Amino acid sequence: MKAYSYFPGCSLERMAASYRLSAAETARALGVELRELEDWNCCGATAYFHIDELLAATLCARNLAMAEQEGLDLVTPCSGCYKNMYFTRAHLREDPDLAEHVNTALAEDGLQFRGTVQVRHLIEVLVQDVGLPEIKKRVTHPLRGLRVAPYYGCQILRPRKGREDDEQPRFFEDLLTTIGASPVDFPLRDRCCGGSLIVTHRQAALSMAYALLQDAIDHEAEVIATVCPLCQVNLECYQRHVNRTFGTNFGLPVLYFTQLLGLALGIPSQRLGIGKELISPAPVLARVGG
Amino acid sequence: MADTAAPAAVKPKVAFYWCASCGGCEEAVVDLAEAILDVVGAVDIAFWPVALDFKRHDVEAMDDGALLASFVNGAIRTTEQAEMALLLRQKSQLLIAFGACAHLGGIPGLANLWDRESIFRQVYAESPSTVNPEGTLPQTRSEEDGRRLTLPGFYDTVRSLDQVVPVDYYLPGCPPTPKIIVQAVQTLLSGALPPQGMVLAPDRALCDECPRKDTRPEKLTTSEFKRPHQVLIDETTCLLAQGLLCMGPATRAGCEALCVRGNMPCSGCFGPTSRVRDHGGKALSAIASIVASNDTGEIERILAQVPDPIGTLYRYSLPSSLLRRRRREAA
Amino acid sequence: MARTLTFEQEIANLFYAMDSNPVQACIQCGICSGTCPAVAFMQHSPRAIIAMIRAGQKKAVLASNTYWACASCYACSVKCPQGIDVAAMMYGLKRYSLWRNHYRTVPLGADFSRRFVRLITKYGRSYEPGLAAPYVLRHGFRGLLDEIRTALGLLRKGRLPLLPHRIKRAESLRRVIWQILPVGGRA
Amino acid sequence: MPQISGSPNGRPRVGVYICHCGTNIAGIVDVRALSEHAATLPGVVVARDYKYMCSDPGQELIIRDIAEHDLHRVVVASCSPLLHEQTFRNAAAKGGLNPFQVQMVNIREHDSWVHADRQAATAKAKDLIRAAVRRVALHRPLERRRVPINPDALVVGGGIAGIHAALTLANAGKHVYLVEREPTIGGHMAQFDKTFPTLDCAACILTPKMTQVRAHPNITLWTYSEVAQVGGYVGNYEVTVRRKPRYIVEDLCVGCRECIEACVYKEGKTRDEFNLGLSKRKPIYMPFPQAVPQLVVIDPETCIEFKSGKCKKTCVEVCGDRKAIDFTQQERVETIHVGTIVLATGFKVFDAQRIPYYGYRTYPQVYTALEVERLVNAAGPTSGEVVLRDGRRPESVAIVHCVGSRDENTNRWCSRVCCMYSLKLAHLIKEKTDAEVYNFYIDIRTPGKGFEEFYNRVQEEGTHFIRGKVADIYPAGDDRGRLIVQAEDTLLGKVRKIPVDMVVLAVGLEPRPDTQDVRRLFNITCSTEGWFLERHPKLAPVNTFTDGVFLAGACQGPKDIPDSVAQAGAAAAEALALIDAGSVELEPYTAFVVEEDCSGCKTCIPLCPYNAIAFVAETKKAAINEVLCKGCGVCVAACPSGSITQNFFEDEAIFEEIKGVLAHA
Repeated sequence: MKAYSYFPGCSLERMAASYRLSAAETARALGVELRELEDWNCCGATAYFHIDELLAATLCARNLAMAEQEGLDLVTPCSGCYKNMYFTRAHLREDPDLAEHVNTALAEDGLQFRGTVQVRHLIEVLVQDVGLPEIKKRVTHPLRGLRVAPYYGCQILRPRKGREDDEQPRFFEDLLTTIGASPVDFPLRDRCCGGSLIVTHRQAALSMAYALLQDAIDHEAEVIATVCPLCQVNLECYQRHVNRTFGTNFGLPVLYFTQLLGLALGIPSQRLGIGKELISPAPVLARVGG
Repeated sequence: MADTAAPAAVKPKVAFYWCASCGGCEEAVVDLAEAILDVVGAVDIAFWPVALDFKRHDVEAMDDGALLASFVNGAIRTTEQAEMALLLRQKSQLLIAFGACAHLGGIPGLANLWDRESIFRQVYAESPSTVNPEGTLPQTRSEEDGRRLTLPGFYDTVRSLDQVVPVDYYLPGCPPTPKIIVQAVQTLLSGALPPQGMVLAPDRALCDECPRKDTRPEKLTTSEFKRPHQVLIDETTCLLAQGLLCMGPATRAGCEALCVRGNMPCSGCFGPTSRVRDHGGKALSAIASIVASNDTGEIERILAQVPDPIGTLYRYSLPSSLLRRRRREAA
Repeated sequence: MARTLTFEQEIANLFYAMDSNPVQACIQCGICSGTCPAVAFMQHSPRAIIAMIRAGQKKAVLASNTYWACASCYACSVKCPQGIDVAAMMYGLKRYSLWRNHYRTVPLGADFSRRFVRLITKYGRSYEPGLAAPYVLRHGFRGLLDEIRTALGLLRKGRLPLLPHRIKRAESLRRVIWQILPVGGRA
Repeated sequence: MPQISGSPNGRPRVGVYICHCGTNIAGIVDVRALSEHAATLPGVVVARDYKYMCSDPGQELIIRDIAEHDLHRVVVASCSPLLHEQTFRNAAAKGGLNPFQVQMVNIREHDSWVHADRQAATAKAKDLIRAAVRRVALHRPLERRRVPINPDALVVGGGIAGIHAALTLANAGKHVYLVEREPTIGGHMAQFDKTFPTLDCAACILTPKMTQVRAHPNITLWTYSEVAQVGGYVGNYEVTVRRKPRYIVEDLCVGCRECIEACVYKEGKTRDEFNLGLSKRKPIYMPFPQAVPQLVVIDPETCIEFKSGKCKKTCVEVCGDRKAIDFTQQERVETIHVGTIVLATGFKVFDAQRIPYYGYRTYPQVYTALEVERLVNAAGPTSGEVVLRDGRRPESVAIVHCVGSRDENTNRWCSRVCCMYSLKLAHLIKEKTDAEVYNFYIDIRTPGKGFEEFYNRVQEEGTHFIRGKVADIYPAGDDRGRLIVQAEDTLLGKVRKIPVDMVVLAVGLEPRPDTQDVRRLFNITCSTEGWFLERHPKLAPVNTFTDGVFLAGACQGPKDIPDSVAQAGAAAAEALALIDAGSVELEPYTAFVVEEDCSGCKTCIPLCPYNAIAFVAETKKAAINEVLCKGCGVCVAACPSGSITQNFFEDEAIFEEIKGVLAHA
C-alpha cells in the first residue's frame, strides 16, 4: 500500500465534508494510504497572497515541512491548496534567500523546509500512481451511460505545472471513461467558476458560474464532476442564485470525482457523503443504479 | 657507533625511512631478492629503522650531505615525519620519494576527505571496536604520575613528500617494482644523473606496455561500468572495453602492466605522466568520454555506477592534485 | 544611492518571486483581457491596467476595481505571449493597495482579505461563516433571502461549521507568523 | 621562458601597442597609464598608445618598430580579434615577423564597453596586457597551409533558394549537384497561389526556373534523395547521397501520367502531402502538374503490389513497351566530391495544434494559411474556389495573426512573412468570395518595398483590422455553424466576439524538425531558436562557421521570396569566390600528437568531431590529419597522458597567460 501525507484543506472540514468522506473511502478502496498531517494549517487560499506573499509562502511551507518529517509526498484534494503549495515549493527551492527567510520563521515551530517531498493532487495520484488499469480492475458498478461534464477548473492546470498535458488535459475524461461513465465534450472545462469572487464580487462570480452551467447543459451533461471544493460549492450551492439572477432553471447536480469513483467501486453512497447536496443527484444516479 | 672501521674507499651511504605508509615499500626493498645483495654490496646503509638499529641522533650527528641518497617512503601525516623529512633532506645529497605515498600522497592521502577532528572522533570514539568511555583523544603532551609523555602532532592534511621538502627524484608505484628500484639505484650510482625532479619511470601511459592494447576498439563506448567482482573478466580483452574502470590510459607506465596481467584493472599507482597536472581530472575526462549517451539523465545513471569517484580516480594522488583535500567549512 | 522608483518599477518589483517577465515587456496584445472570464466586471481591462501602470497613472490604477475583480484563474498568465504573470501582477496590485492603505476606497476584496488573515492568525484554519457573514447584507433584500436559504440548506446538510476549528499548535503558528509580520496587528 | 639569442636579458623583445579606439577605449580606460605600465614589463622594449591602431599610420608604427627596435613579438591591445587580428598579423608580416607571433588583447568588448569604473577598468586592462606579454613570448612561428578546391558544388534543398543558388553556380560554369528530399523541386513556393505584394502568379515565375534546373547541362538533379554523410573539409568534401527508390526508371518515364489514370484505385485514398491533406492521391502519383522532374513516383506504403503482391498492375500494362515501372528498384547510394556546399533546406510552418484554444483540427472551419494558399490556387483541390469543408462559401472570415510567432509559449521570433501573406490572403479571399474579412493583429509589419502600399490597398478594399491577439475560438452555437473569434479590441478597450464562417491561422515559420541532424551532418551551428547560424549577422550573413558551407533562404531564419533569392545569390557568389580562388588557406591552429609520448590508448579517436584522428597500425599510436583538424581542442583536453599539443594553444603559453593575469602589479 503506497502511503502519502494528506492535506485535506479547510473546506473539507465541513463545507466539502462529502469530498473528505469520499476521498478517504476511494483511496482506501484503491490501496492508497492517506496519512493526514497532524495539525496542518490553512494554505492561504486565494486571499492570503493579497496581504503578504512571504507570509503566504510561510503558511504553505509549514505544511510542507511537516510532510517532510514524514518523508511522504504531500497529497491534497483541493486545487487551490495544490496550486499554493506546489508553487511555494518551487519558489523556495529556486530561491535560497526566500527559503532562509521562511525557515527562520518556521524555526519558531521547530520546523524546517528542505523541499524534499513533492506536492500532488489527489486525482493525479489516483490516475498516475494507482493507474487507470488498476482502477478499471476494481470497478464493480460501472456508471454506464452517465453523462458527466469533467470540470477541471483553473488551479489544477494553471499556472502550468510542467506536465505533458497541461494544455490539453485528458486525465479526467480518461478516469470517467474508466469507471464506465461518458464524459461529455465540455469546452469550458478549464474556465474559471468564479469561486474566489463569490463573497467579494458576487455578480462576476455568478455570471462565470452561469456560463459554465449553461455550457454543461448545452452539451447534455447530467452531472458535473469537480476536483476542487470551491468549484463544487460555487457551482452547486450558488446555482439557486444563478437561476434567480439569469432567469434560468438549472438543477444540475455537482459531485466530486471521488464520489463518482467511489460509486463505481461499489462503495455505498452514504459513505461517500452523497445526500449532503442542495441539488440532489439521486434521480440521475438512480438511472445508473448508483 | 656504526661503521667506525670503514675502509678508506668508502661506499656511498644511503638511508631508508618510513613515513605514513603501509610498509609495503619496505617490503619492496626486500623483494629485490638476489638483487638486494648487489645493492647492499654497492652502498652502505647508514639508516634504516625497520631493519637496522640506528637512531635519529645518529643521523643528526652526520655532516650535511653525508648521505648520497635517502629513500623516503610514505606521506607526511605527523610532525615527526615532517621533522625526519627535513633532517634527511639536510643530510642527503639526493632525496628520493619512494613509492606512491611519498610521490603523490597515496592511500593515506584519501584521509584528506576528512579533517583531524572527524578522524579522531571516528577512530577514538565512534568506531564499533573502540572502548573509550572517557573519550580520551591523543594529546601531544600529557602527564601521568609526574612523568611527561609526548606524541607527534597530527596534521589536519596529509601531504606528499615534496609538499614538505624539495625532492630530487621520484620512484612511483605502490610499491615500486623491483625493476624500477634496481634501475634507479644503478642510475644514481652511475653518476649520470637525470634532470632533477624526474619520475624514474617511462613518461608514457600504461597502455603503451599493456598486453591487451590491441584489443581496445577505436570507437569505444560503454553504457555500464562494472566492478571486477561483478563479472567474469575476459583475460585477453582491454578492460575498459569490458566496462571495467581501468586507469591505464591516464597512468604512467613502468610496471609492465602487472595488475592487468593479473586480470585486474590498473588502479593508477604510478600517477600521471609529467605532462598532466591532475591525475584524477584527466582520468575522469578519459572515462567520461566513453560514456555512450547524450542524455543528461542517462549519463548520470551511467556515471553513478562508479562507486566512490574520488577514491577511484584519485586513489593515490589526492594530496598532490589540484583538489588537494576536501573543501574546509569556513569557520 | 537612494532612488525613487517609478510606479511601473514598483509594480514590476512586486512579483519578483514569480517566474515572470516584468510589465515592461508587455506588447499590449490584449490576450489577457480577451481571455479573462471576469473582464466584463472590470473598470479597465487587464491590458489597459498594464498600459496605465506604464503611463504612471498610479491613482487611476489603484482606484480601479480591476485587480479586486481578478478571480486568480491564471488564464491570462498562461496565454501571455510575453511571459508576464498577469494574475501575479493583480496580486501585486492588491498587496500594494493594502500597504498603501488604499483599500478603504475599494469595496470588498481588501476587507475580506484582512478578515481572512486575522482568522488564520488566530485559528490556523479558515472558517466560512466568519468570513461570509459580514457581507450578506450587501446583496440586497432578495439576495439576503437567497443567502439565508442557502445557509440554512447547508446547515441542514451538516455543511456549515458552527465554531471555527483551532489547530493544536496555534500558538507556535502565531509565533511563526510574527517572524514574518512583526507588527502582527497589520493583518 | 625560452632563450632568444641576441636579445637582452634572454627574453624575446616585445612591442606593445594600445589602441584608444577613439573614445571607445580611451573614454573608460586610462590608455596612457597602460602604455606606461606595459613599458615596465619584462621583455617589453617599446610600448605605445595611439588613437586608431587599425588605421594605416597605426599599422605603420608597428611595422617601423619591428625594424627599429628589432621586435620579436607584438602585442596589440584593442578590440576583438574577430575584427582586427588579421589586420595586425598582416602588419607584423609586412614588418618581417611571423604573423602568429602577434597576440591581441581585447580591451574594448572585454573591458571598456562592459565596465563603468575607470580605475578598475584600467587595472583589468593592465592584467590582460601583462598576461599577453608573458604568453606571446612562447608563441612559436606557424605556417598556414594551402589546399586546392574542387570546383564542383552541392546545393541541398530544391526550394526557391536552392534553385536560385544552383542556377547561379551552374551559369558560372560550375558543376552543381542539387539534392532534394521530395519527389519534386519547388518547395513551399510551388504551393502558393500569388506572391505579395505584386500578386504575381507564383507558378508563372517559379516553373520556368524549375525547368531550367532540369535542362541545365551543369546541374545534376537528384530528387527524392537525401544527404546521408559528409566528410572532408573545405574544398574537398566527400558527400554520400541516399537516393530513395521511386519505382520508376527515370530515363524511361516520359511523365505522360497514363499510369496514374490506369491505377486500380479509381479514386485517391491517401492524404495528398502537396495539398496538405485537402485532397487525396493514388499510390502512384505526381505531386503537382508542373513537378520537376516530370516523373511519377510510387508510394510503397499504399500500393497494393507492395502490400500483397497481388495487384493487376494496370499501371505496368498501360506503360507498355516503355517499361518505366520497376517494382524491384532499390535504394541507391552515391558518393560525390564537391568543394563547396550551399544549404537551402527551408522551413516548416508552425503546427497550429500546439495552441489548443485556436481549435485547429477540432473545428473544421479552422484552416492554416498554407491550406488556404492551396484553396485559392487554381491548381489546388478546389480549383481555386474558397469554400469550406462542407462546400459552403464563407461569408465572414477571420485571419488570426501571429499564430506561433512572437509568443514565449511557442516561438519568440516574428516570422516576418505572416503580416504580408495575411494581407494577400485577405485580398484574395475578398476577391473570390466577397466575404467580410477580419484581421486580428498585434502589429502590422510591412517594412518592404511596396508592402505598406499593399496594406493601404487592402484597407481600402474594406477589410477589417482589429488590433488584439485572439484569445479564444469557440462555436457560436448558431445554425450556420459559425465560430466566435474572441479578442480584446485594444484600440477600443472592449472585448469583441465576432462570429465567422472560416478562420485562417497565420502560422509562423519554424526550423525543420530535423535541423539538429542536418546541423551535425554538415558540422555547422544553430541559433538557440534552431535556425542555422550565420558566421556574422551583419558581415557574414551567408557564411557558416564551417568553411565552404553557405546558407541560403529560410533555413537561416524566416524570409520572404525576394530575400531568399537574394541570399541564395549571395551564397552562390561566396561559393564562386572560393572556387575561383583555386585553393584555400587553412588556419594553423591544429593539434598534433607528440609521437614519443603517445601510448596509443585511442581515447582521443572517437572524440574528434571532425574524424581527423586515426590510429596508425605500424606505430600503434594516434595521428592527427592536420587538414581535417579544426583546432577545437577536444583531443588535447581529453588525452589522458597529455600527449597531444595544439599549435598556438600550448599548455605552457596558457599557463604563462594565467600567471600573467594573476600577477597583479
